[in-house]
Amino acid sequence: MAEQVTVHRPTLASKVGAALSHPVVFSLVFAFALGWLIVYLTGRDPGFAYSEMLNGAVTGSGLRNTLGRAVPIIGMALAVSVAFRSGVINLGGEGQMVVGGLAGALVAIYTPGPGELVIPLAMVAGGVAGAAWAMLPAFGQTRLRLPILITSLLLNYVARAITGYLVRFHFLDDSVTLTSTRQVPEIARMPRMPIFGGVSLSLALVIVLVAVAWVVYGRTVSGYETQMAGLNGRFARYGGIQVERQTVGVMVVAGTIGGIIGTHMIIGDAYRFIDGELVVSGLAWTGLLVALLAANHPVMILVAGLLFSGLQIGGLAMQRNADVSWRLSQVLQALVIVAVASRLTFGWFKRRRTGPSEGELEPAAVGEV
Amino acid sequence: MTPALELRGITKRFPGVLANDAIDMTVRTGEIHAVVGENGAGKTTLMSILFGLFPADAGEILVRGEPVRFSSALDAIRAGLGMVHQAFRLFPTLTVADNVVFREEPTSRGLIDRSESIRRVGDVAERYGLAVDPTAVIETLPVGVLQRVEILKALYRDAQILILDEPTAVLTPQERDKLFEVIRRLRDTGRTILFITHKLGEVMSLSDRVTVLRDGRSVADLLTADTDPEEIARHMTGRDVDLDQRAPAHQPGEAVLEVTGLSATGEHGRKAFREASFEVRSGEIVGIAGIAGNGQNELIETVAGLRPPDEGSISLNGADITDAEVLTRRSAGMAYVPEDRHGVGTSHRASVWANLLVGHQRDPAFQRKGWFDLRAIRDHARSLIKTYGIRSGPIGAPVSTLSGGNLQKVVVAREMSHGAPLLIAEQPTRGLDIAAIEFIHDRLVRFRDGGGAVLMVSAELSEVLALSSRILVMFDGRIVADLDPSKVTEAGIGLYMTGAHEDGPDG
Amino acid sequence: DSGDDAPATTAAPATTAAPATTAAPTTTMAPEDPISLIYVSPNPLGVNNFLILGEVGTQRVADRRGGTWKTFESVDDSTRRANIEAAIDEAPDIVVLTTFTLVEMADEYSKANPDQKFIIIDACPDEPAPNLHCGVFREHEGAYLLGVMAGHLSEAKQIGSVVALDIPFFKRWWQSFAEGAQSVDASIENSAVFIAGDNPFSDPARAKELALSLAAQGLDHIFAVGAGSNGGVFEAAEEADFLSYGVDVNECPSAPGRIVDNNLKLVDAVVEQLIEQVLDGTAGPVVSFGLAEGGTGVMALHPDLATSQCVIADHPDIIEEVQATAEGIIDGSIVVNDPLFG
Amino acid sequence: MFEQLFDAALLESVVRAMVPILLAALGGMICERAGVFQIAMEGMMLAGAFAAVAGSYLAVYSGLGVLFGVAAGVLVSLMLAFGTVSRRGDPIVLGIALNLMALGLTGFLLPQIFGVRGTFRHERIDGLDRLPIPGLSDIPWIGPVLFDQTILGYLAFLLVPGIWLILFRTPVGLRLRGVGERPLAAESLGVSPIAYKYGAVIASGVLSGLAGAQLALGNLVLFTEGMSSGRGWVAVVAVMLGRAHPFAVFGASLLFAFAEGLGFRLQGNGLPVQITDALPFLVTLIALIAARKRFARLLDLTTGA
Ligand SMILES: Nc1ncnc2c1ncn2[C@@H]1O[C@H](COP(=O)(O)OP(=O)(O)OP(=O)(O)O)[C@@H](O)[C@H]1O
Ligand SMILES: Nc1ncnc2c1ncn2[C@@H]1O[C@H](COP(=O)(O)OP(=O)(O)OP(=O)(O)O)[C@@H](O)[C@H]1O
Ligand SMILES: [Mg+2]
Ligand SMILES: [Mg+2]
Repeated sequence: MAEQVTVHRPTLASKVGAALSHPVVFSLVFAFALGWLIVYLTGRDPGFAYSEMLNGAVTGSGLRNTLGRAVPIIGMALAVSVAFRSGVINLGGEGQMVVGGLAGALVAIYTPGPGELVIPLAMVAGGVAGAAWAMLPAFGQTRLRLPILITSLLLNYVARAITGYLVRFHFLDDSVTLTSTRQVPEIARMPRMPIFGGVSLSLALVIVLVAVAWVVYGRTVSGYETQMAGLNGRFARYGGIQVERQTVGVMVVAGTIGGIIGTHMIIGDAYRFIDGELVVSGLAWTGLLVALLAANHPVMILVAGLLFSGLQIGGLAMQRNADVSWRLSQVLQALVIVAVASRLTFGWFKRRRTGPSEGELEPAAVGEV
Repeated sequence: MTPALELRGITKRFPGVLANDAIDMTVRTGEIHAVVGENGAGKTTLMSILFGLFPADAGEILVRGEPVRFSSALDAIRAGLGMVHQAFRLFPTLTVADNVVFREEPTSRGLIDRSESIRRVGDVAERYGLAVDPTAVIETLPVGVLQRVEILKALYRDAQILILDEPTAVLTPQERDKLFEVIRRLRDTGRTILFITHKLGEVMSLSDRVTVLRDGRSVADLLTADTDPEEIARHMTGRDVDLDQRAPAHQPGEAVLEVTGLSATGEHGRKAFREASFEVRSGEIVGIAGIAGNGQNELIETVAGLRPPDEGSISLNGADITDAEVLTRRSAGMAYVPEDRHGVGTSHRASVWANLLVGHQRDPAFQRKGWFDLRAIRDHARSLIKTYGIRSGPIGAPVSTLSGGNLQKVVVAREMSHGAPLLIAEQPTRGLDIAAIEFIHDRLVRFRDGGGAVLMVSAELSEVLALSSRILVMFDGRIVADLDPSKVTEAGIGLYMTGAHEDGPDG
Repeated sequence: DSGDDAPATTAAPATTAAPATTAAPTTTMAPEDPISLIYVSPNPLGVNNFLILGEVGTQRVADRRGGTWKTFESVDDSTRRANIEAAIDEAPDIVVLTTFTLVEMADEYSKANPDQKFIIIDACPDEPAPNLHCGVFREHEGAYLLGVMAGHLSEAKQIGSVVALDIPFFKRWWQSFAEGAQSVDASIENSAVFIAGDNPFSDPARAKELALSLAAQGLDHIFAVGAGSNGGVFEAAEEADFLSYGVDVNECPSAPGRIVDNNLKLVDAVVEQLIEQVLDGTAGPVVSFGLAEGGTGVMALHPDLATSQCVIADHPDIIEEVQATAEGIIDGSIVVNDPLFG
Repeated sequence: MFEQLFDAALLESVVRAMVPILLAALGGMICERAGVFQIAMEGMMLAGAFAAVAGSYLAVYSGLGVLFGVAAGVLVSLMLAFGTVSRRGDPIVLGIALNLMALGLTGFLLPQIFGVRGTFRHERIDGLDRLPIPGLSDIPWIGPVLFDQTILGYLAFLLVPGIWLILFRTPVGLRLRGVGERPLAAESLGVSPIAYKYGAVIASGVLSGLAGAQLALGNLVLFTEGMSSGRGWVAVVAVMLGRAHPFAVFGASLLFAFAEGLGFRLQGNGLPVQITDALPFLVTLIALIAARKRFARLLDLTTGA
């Protein structure tokens, strides 16, 4: 992937330089170059490792899996970005996903009726539950002045405990050896689309969500108002934007998306709610990183989400075939974000000698409009 | 005799701006040397270089004939320089003593010797007649005292050359006079003072010599005794300037804003202001004068809907808006230019158009059922930029790329463009240069003459006097006077501002 | 502790024919084509002896028969799917899946890919497809024997278990352990605590704290049912002076004098045997391995006991009791309840 | 019931759980005082734990392990300092990314260096010995709890008043607090905010590295992937809850560790693991609500206002 930028461009060095001067492009090149070095130092062939990674991510069942895993990643990234864009640091995506996932699972399992009815109902239930869970930290901030950053994080653990308890003591399927609910009946499972060997319909759903977000941010009053609140709360208040209500609002939206994604993970992927499964996957955190890389831009989230999903699925292939641990993909993801956040660019290296001049940098934005 | 300070060919380039362009300047020992120039002329930049806060791209500095190279403020301090910054540089939660001794702390066995630092600070304060309590915490002190603390900091370090960047911008006339006394006393002890100001009157009354900067260049070096304000202004702007003040027109109409018995609570749970009652009629400018921290800001915030009132009522054009939300107030006809244009009036990282829209994002002209009419919004932004002569790049660029003056124009343009009958303007010209001030004053007057009502808060008494139809003075959270500008002087207002007239308000 | 010294292959408990050795005569049926095997684990192998042994068994067959083997380590649900699908893409002779975590996918993918042969170890769907073969264990039998030891050795008459997860499956360890102890002395009290958290199978820190808190309550025999977390229990045993029990392999050398015995689970042997049977076309749908089949066991009955560093080696009288109990279980005169199915 | 729950062993377990949290939290607190929002302690601690085990294994000497742990913590802290201080990057973004990087890199290096996966235990790894103070450690209850610590345990306790003294009574402390409060003011008096911020972040790298060393060589003698398991985040909460005051941060760390220890104990008494697991976080939430009076500065920091 890194090479594409530099090698496949048959154009002048200046064009390469221009591409490199884009911070995200540079950060990708930077991360993959460091990754190359790491693999090289461990005595493996980095070129082979990367080509296995690429192959594993985009060929055969790899492509379907990349697209499949992109669904929750993009979804959770969108949920996070909705909050970040309006200045709400919501680290509670995991909890919102878990709570929504259980609610959606229960509805899907216990509601009789045709799939056309049960599936949307489960999604709604998941969304509502996620939203309700997200409102706790939201009100904690607006009413009690407790930072969402910290309460939403702490509530992740609580969400996991509550759902675990409910499954263990109330909805346990004792025919299996896991702490798990019953299976979602065939009829209530998310259908698959006949593309790339069967990709969950949820992919279409997240694409729609992305499009909605894009339109809302670009063309609506609400989109404008949330972004103003995110950029400068005092300014927003002065402009008649009710920042407190906004905070609750975006948390509700974020929680809803989180809950829907949690539900998708059950009715479209695992088919049962297994205690802890949604947490160990780390999807909420991957989503967070994707949102950061995409600077909270919906369309960029789509791209970055596919990239990170491909990195993860390709990382497995790399481990399978090139004997390089999938942990390397984790390192690459982190490196990209570190480089972007540190605003490393090609230009920075060139200007290094003179040093950054005073006032060169505005504080970095969590979400730039 | 070697000059205290010599600058030769100082050049400083910021991305896109040549802030200082080969500036030469000589400051003689024991003189008060004024530095003047429009906004962005490069005064602060020059002083910052002189004080080691950032390096010059070219040029050299000589202190008492010795070439010096400062890589940090510390070097400058060690060379005997002291600087009082335009925006105070104090630690709000620390005591006066801690602020003063910072980095030069007296210690015993590695620990800060508190009683010793209090004693030393008290000593210095006494020696130069700067009345300050060393144990007071900064955030509890009024601005006038803060200024003294800043000067104390320099004197504690035994500064021989003192740089003051716009020290009078926030002072009452009384405080200003006290400051001038201190400055003269310091000169008499052989110290050298560099003094930046926009107020030509101060230049004339205080300085011995004046350097004028324009567009990063030093364009004149004059003996104060040999010049006059018109000449200085001509050097500053490169053209003739009419410094005469405009006489206010006087044909007030209906009451637009009525405030009765209003009180509200401030940051630390204290009453910020009490029982404020006044009205603003169409066709008049009501000026509010007062030392910062006497409740003006909170009063305005309450009227603007950013702070909940404890009691009292506010009505706009006869409609009660006491508890109305900001947008309701705005659509009812209130416009508001806030004091803090960087933190409140604009959003640095948002685009120019987004900044020009705020407060009216829900106006039918710009949206239908929540969907923006982007064309209308852009056209509106472009027309404001044109009408108000805002120098900016594309309207999608972040507003942080604009200069301070243009930023203020963005705020003023936005607030005046919706035909609101009431304009609240807080410190509308603070820190702006003569041309920008002129522009904004002209706008305010035109607005008033068109039947608008203006409520203006300004620390600039000359501005209040020049523009207001009536002047309210606030002291300690109360409106203590309602004055006719044609019958009072700056000094007279100043007395009310310091509470000297506590028992005899005539309003 | 990579399992290469796992006792299972060298010999099995004297009571039965060792499965590995029965399957061993490969020389007689050397295959024409080199075989290919892919082993998919649901979690990183880490120090999870169970998962490692599965790999060892797979590797051993491939080496012996001449062929290739690969291990695909998964991390979570969707990577499990990705790995199984990648394995199917490669169309090896057999895809070997382990643990109950993968049982549903085994069912799903075996039905969707009737031409691909699968093995699932540790659990079995209700109606396995003809191309899916299950190997399951009767872990409760070994745990029961450990309980018998604890029943004799415990002075406090309080025993307990530190268990990875609060799931029904692990009752086969901690409940059967208690049952064995109570068969010796009905007054013995039992408690079980669970590691849970993000890393139940490799969180020695939590395991250690839990074990210490049990010890503080007076327990003197603690069964470590936490795979990679067990190290924490053993460290606690050294600090707080109690005796412990390990799982899957002989863990005694990691804390000599502190570990009484282990509930051996001879996964490598079972995997090996099943693979051979599938390759030869002799495998049934479900094969259950317990004491009788040599799929589970304890070091007390193992030929390597003398060098095992297990505490039980110093108690020949108890070993006799255990031997008798084991024989009773094998011949059916002693019935150990399976906690999973009532 | 009460006697079953509260005994010296519980207190020992509480102190054991507290020491790493406290060490990391003290570092976070120094950063907070210097105006750097620090949420990378989780990664620093993990890197520290890994390096500590590596060092101790190499030299068969715990001293080198501690040194390695510190070095690893400092390495991560330098990346954070560069990003946030020199490049003015978002500390939240960088913190989260660095945490992930530490997780990925230690997980990657573990099999590369030691040829094992998941957990590395080896008799060559020299653990930190407990150093009972003669006499004092024999005092019932308090003795084994307080006076039978590893060197890092004692250090953690001593650092609480030590850092208090430095912060509030020495020139360095005054300057650090000044830098955190008004960097421009500090700079104009010749105190470099960049230097102090770097110093604070590096100090927290040292302390988090020590926390990792204590975790991997003191509390246990092994390394497991992700073994910091949320302790760094707990330290972040402790800094907030303790409003960046050494004694209050100590109290917050103690509270959390106590709830955790009690949770383990309650499980032994029959409470479901799901409830006992959530206990420390619930207790922390309740404490936050109780101490909510003013998180204003923090709110400003975290809401982009
Ligand atoms: N840190 C900075 N980064 C970029 N440009 C700067 C910076 N500081 C000042 N400038 C630019 O340098 C020029 C001179 O600014 P300076 O602040 O010195 O003006 P000034 O004379 O002090 O103005 P004022 O009267 O408003 O205080 C301006 O054009 C300004 O935009
Ligand atoms: N960090 C910065 N990066 C880029 N430009 C800056 C920065 N800080 C200030 N400037 C520019 O410097 C100029 C002057 O800045 P400054 O804040 O001194 O405004 P000003 O014009 O002096 O108004 P005021 O004194 O009222 O704040 C403006 O053009 C502003 O855009
Ligand atoms: Mg200036
Ligand atoms: Mg200025």
